[in-house]
Amino acid sequence: AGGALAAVGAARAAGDPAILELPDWTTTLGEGVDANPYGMPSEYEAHVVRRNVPWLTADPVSSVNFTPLHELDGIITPNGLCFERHHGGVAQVDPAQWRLMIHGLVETPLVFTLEDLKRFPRVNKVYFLECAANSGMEWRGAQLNGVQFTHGMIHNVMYTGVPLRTILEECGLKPAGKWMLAEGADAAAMTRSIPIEKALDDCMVAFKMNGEALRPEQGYPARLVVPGWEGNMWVKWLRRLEIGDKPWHHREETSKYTDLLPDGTARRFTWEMDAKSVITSPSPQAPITHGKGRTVITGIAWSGRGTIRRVDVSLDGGRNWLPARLDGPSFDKSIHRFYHEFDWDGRPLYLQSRAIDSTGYVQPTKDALRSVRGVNSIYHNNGIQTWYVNENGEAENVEVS
Amino acid sequence: AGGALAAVGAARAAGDPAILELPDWTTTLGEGVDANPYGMPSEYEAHVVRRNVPWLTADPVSSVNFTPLHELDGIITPNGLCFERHHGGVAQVDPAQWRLMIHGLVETPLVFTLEDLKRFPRVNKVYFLECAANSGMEWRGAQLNGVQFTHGMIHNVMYTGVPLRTILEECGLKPAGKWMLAEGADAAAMTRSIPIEKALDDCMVAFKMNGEALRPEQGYPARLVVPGWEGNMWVKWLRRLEIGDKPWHHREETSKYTDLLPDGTARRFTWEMDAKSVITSPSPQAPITHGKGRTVITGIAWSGRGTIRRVDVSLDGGRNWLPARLDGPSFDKSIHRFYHEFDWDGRPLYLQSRAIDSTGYVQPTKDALRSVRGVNSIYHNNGIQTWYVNENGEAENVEVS
Amino acid sequence: GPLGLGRPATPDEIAAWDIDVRPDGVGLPEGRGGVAEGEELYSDNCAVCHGDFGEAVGRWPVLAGGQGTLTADRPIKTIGSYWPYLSTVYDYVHRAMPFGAAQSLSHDEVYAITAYLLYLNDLVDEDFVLSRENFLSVRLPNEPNFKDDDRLQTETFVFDEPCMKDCKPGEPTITMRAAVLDVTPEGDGEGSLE
Amino acid sequence: GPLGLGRPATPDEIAAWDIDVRPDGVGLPEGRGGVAEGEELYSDNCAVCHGDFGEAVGRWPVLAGGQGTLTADRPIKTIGSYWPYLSTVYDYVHRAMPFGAAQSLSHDEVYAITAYLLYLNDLVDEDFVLSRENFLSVRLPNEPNFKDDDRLQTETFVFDEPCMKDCKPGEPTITMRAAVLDVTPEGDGEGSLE
Ligand code: HEC
Ligand code: HEC
Ligand SMILES: [Ca+2]
Ligand SMILES: [Ca+2]
Ligand SMILES: [Ca+2]
Ligand SMILES: [Ca+2]
Ligand SMILES: [Ca+2]
Ligand SMILES: [Ca+2]
Ligand SMILES: [Co+2]
Ligand SMILES: [Co+2]
Repeated sequence: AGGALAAVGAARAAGDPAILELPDWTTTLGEGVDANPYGMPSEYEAHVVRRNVPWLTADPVSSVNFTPLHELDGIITPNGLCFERHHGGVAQVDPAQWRLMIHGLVETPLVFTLEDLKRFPRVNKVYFLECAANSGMEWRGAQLNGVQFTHGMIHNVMYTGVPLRTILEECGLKPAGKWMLAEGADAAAMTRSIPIEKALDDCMVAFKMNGEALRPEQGYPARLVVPGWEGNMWVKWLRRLEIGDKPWHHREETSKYTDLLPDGTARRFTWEMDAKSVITSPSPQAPITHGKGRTVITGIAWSGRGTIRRVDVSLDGGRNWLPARLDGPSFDKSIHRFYHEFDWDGRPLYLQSRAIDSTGYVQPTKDALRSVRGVNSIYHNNGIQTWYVNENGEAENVEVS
Repeated sequence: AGGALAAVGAARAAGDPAILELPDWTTTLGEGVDANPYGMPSEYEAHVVRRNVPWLTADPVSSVNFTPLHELDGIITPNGLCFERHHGGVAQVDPAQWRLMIHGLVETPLVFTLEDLKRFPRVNKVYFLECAANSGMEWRGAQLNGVQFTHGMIHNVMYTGVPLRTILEECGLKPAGKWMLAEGADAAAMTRSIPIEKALDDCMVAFKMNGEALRPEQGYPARLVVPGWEGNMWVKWLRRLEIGDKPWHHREETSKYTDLLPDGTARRFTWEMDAKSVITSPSPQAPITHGKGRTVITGIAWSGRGTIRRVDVSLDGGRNWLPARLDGPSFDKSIHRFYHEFDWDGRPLYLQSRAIDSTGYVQPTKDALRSVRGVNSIYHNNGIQTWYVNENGEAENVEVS
Repeated sequence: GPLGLGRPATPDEIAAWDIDVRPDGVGLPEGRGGVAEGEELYSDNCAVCHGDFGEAVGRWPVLAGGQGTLTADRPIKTIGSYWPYLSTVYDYVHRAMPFGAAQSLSHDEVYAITAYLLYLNDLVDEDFVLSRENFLSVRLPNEPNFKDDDRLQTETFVFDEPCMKDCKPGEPTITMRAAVLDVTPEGDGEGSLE
Repeated sequence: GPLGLGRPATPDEIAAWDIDVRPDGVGLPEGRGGVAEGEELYSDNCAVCHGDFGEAVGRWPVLAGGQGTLTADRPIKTIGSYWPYLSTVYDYVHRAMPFGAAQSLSHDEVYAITAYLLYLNDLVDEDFVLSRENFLSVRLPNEPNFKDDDRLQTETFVFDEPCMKDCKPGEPTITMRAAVLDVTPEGDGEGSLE
């Protein structure tokens, strides 16, 4: 409207109505400091939400939604956008009724309240949590058209909690204790077996995420943190830890979270998340809208085995690669942010990224993975992703030769 | 109820009803993944909110609210809890209508859209933002009974944005350009003068905080980041940067944000935030409720001049000091988290903390500050805070001899 | 403990929460139940989702059948075709099923339903009765086909020096595209409830 | 620029946003207004908050008076008593006042109100007319009393080695307590709207 007006009459000022006409927010007062005791994003960001894929599961109560990676930057996932995965819905636990029991092969089985937990020494660590099924829909080829859906079962959070080792030492571990069963208080009573070495190495019982209390979707009031290992093991709404001499082979480590190979055998206890990366923008949900010229490619990379040493980017479907620019803190078993800036000539792009971690592990192609694992292992698909960007800047999930 | 029941009859199981009776959240399903596209804290955390002090200002539209530091841990402030300070309410800016103009002593005055801004190379940095008036109500002595109110005008966020230097270089700085005026698009059209050295050193134009878009209260869609310097300079809803040869001496750097001394003179351009620390728990809003025994003291420390080298804690009002344990990432001009764990014998505590930054600056006592500045300078009160904790664990804001 | 935190768990408290069952039978409670009782319980509590014969209703999980499909194009992974241990059935049905009424079944009921699930998978006869005593005598057929993680031993190509220039011949050609499938939920800015 | 981003600002665009005014007069627009017009405008647009004589209504800011109070126990900081530059008055009134209708006043109106604020502070006579031309002839009395930040030069005690043991004699004694004042908002878990 302003533009049309501005064209009328030679005496009118020349320029952009967004500058020439003062907007309401400059001339009239906004809301005061009592309006939003707990703040929320701008109404213009209403599209930045977790989304689910209804056809994936029988019921949203045992299902997953996805982090909108294409809208995020940096390495921290804000709490409201951390993807959700649960098997019996979100437990709404009353913190006053929360208890943690530790028993089994310990000197003294103990019960802790939340207040007890907060009397232990605390540590603060940033870790990614990736569902082992992340990218699981892509084994047979490009399927979901958006990085939120292909890669959005990951988040990266700064946790405050207690080293599990300290808590276990409070009970006194018996030498025969080689495994730990972690159990949730939710309607799935989620369980996973964890080797005692990992429990004593870097696991935590966390009660805060990004500074504030854990969110209900992430296990309020306390969850297990199992750095670098598949998200299902990070038991939420934690109620119990049993120390034993053998693994439990429970449903989530037999029926699920085992990786079926083409010969009919299956791998179990595939805990570590392999090095992986993906370009988050441009991507199908974040096309290039500015045409030719200066263009920013950005993405994330992570490894369950350490830090990210390098990320390479290809614009031509893997023919040629350039090291990307890593920016932001590099933490162990945390998401790393990478960028590649270039002048786009408007020709189609076949975008790929490839992570190399601190152990030297190089993110493989999807075909390389398929050559060993076939297409039915569901979990641990860390293959290189391709986005095709056409002349208009529209991006699509594809596979290329 | 469970407790009473459990007492009836000898055959009843012995123990805590919170364990012996299965809660609803274990036996029935919770909400599914489609219930909360943007997640919120647990209903049990409803008290963890920003709060304002109605008597402080004439109107909540030009006022401040405070971060609930006593409920937070780690170093990241979640976006919903970052304190608000604005002078004309929260501008609700339409990002499609947002423009950034850079003019004055530049080769080419330029206008950028938000999309243009996102085509520059980005960096990710964690910085604290402290209002220069933080603790300003405490100059004459202990006044507000809660760390949220005495110290809550601070937050610590990971920003994604563009180095200001890169943007200015796009316009071409003229050699005569020594100062920069930053101006907001809000109803206060907030302005501050910033020396060009700082603008070219580490300032950023940020568009994301903790991974997601800036919040409206923090300047959506873009704000200035002025690391280590007083929060008022971090102009929100940024619309304009003018390069000039002299400072502007605008209202927020003359009437406000100057520091009146006892002799009637006033300091101006007191930009840097001095090293400071405070114990966040225990504190008046976070008493010790567990009685004697193992106790965790935690707090935050920060400096506008670098990192925090050490924090000392005193339990006896400054007679004896012990170095606290620093934990979590140590970033330049960022909040640092410290802990002190000890066995409380139940006797009254006079808790203090003292920060020492990487320049060797030692946080002074309030009396030391008053000896130079008197009690009327409003801003830059970084004196050592005392919490008195009585035998019941209740804490109070006091001053001690 | 060294910090004096927490308090000892009482035996009754441990009993209340220590519900897990292991392949070697540790954790199995006293109890028994047969295929016939199991069929009744299953049809009342489970069939609505999992189907009368464990074949599943709609997209709920399939519990029976699928034997011999693990190398097929679309494997069907069930208790009979895939699960290595019967203890997992007992443990999981008790802790998580029926969906919406977790931990509501008695020990005898879980034994009976487990027996019936064996029957649906052609692993026992209709007069079979399962109990703590005979539990370890039942082995699931796919048990031998699980092996521990060997990714780093078998997929060693991930440690090769990566190629940086002219790594493939010719121009890239698209071999598959997600847009053709068209199974992606469409965002409308109104939340994820499409 | 080197990256080819953004586009040149037009002169009209710069004019539309370049509203700032400096102590040396740079940025002052053409215009004029006197105390008499200023009084009328002030009483219509400003007095409801700032009081008929700049003395303020309730807790809104005081704009006049306070001369000689800067060394008092409770200084009153106004344009007349504290502000160093008149340009700040012009700049701020135009950009931010009246509260709720920012940037609604014409140049002449801002000159007139600024003249009236000088008058309220006893700095000009009632027949004074302010304009771009005579603007720099008005100096505010407190201008000489501002100095640049000298904290690190004058407060050097902050670099002393901190005492760690037996730093003060005797037991701590409370000299002031916040609970006595009782001015802290009380949380009720229902948000901050108390
Ligand atoms: C209202 C629907 C519903 C009912 C009723 C129900 N289930 Fe389930 N069942 C599910 C869902 C959903 C899952 C998957 C849960 C998850 O995501 O972990 C499941 C999973 C299972 C599994 C694991 C399947 C696998 O492949 O890992 C078994 C075994 C099972 N159910 C048995 C039962 C039994 C026995 C009953 C009755 C006592 C029962 N279910 C009742 C919905 C139901
Ligand atoms: C509805 C109330 C209201 C009205 C009407 C109003 N003001 Fe204000 N004025 C305020 C508030 C509130 C502030 C402080 C704003 C802030 O927090 O930055 C203020 C600040 C000021 C200041 C700066 C005071 C200082 O000490 O820094 C001046 C000068 C001023 N107003 C002048 C005016 C003039 C001139 C008008 C009329 C053209 C006017 N005001 C109308 C509320 C009002
Ligand atoms: Ca057990
Ligand atoms: Ca029946
Ligand atoms: Ca469609
Ligand atoms: Ca100007
Ligand atoms: Ca009138
Ligand atoms: Ca009171
Ligand atoms: Co795995
Ligand atoms: Co200052």
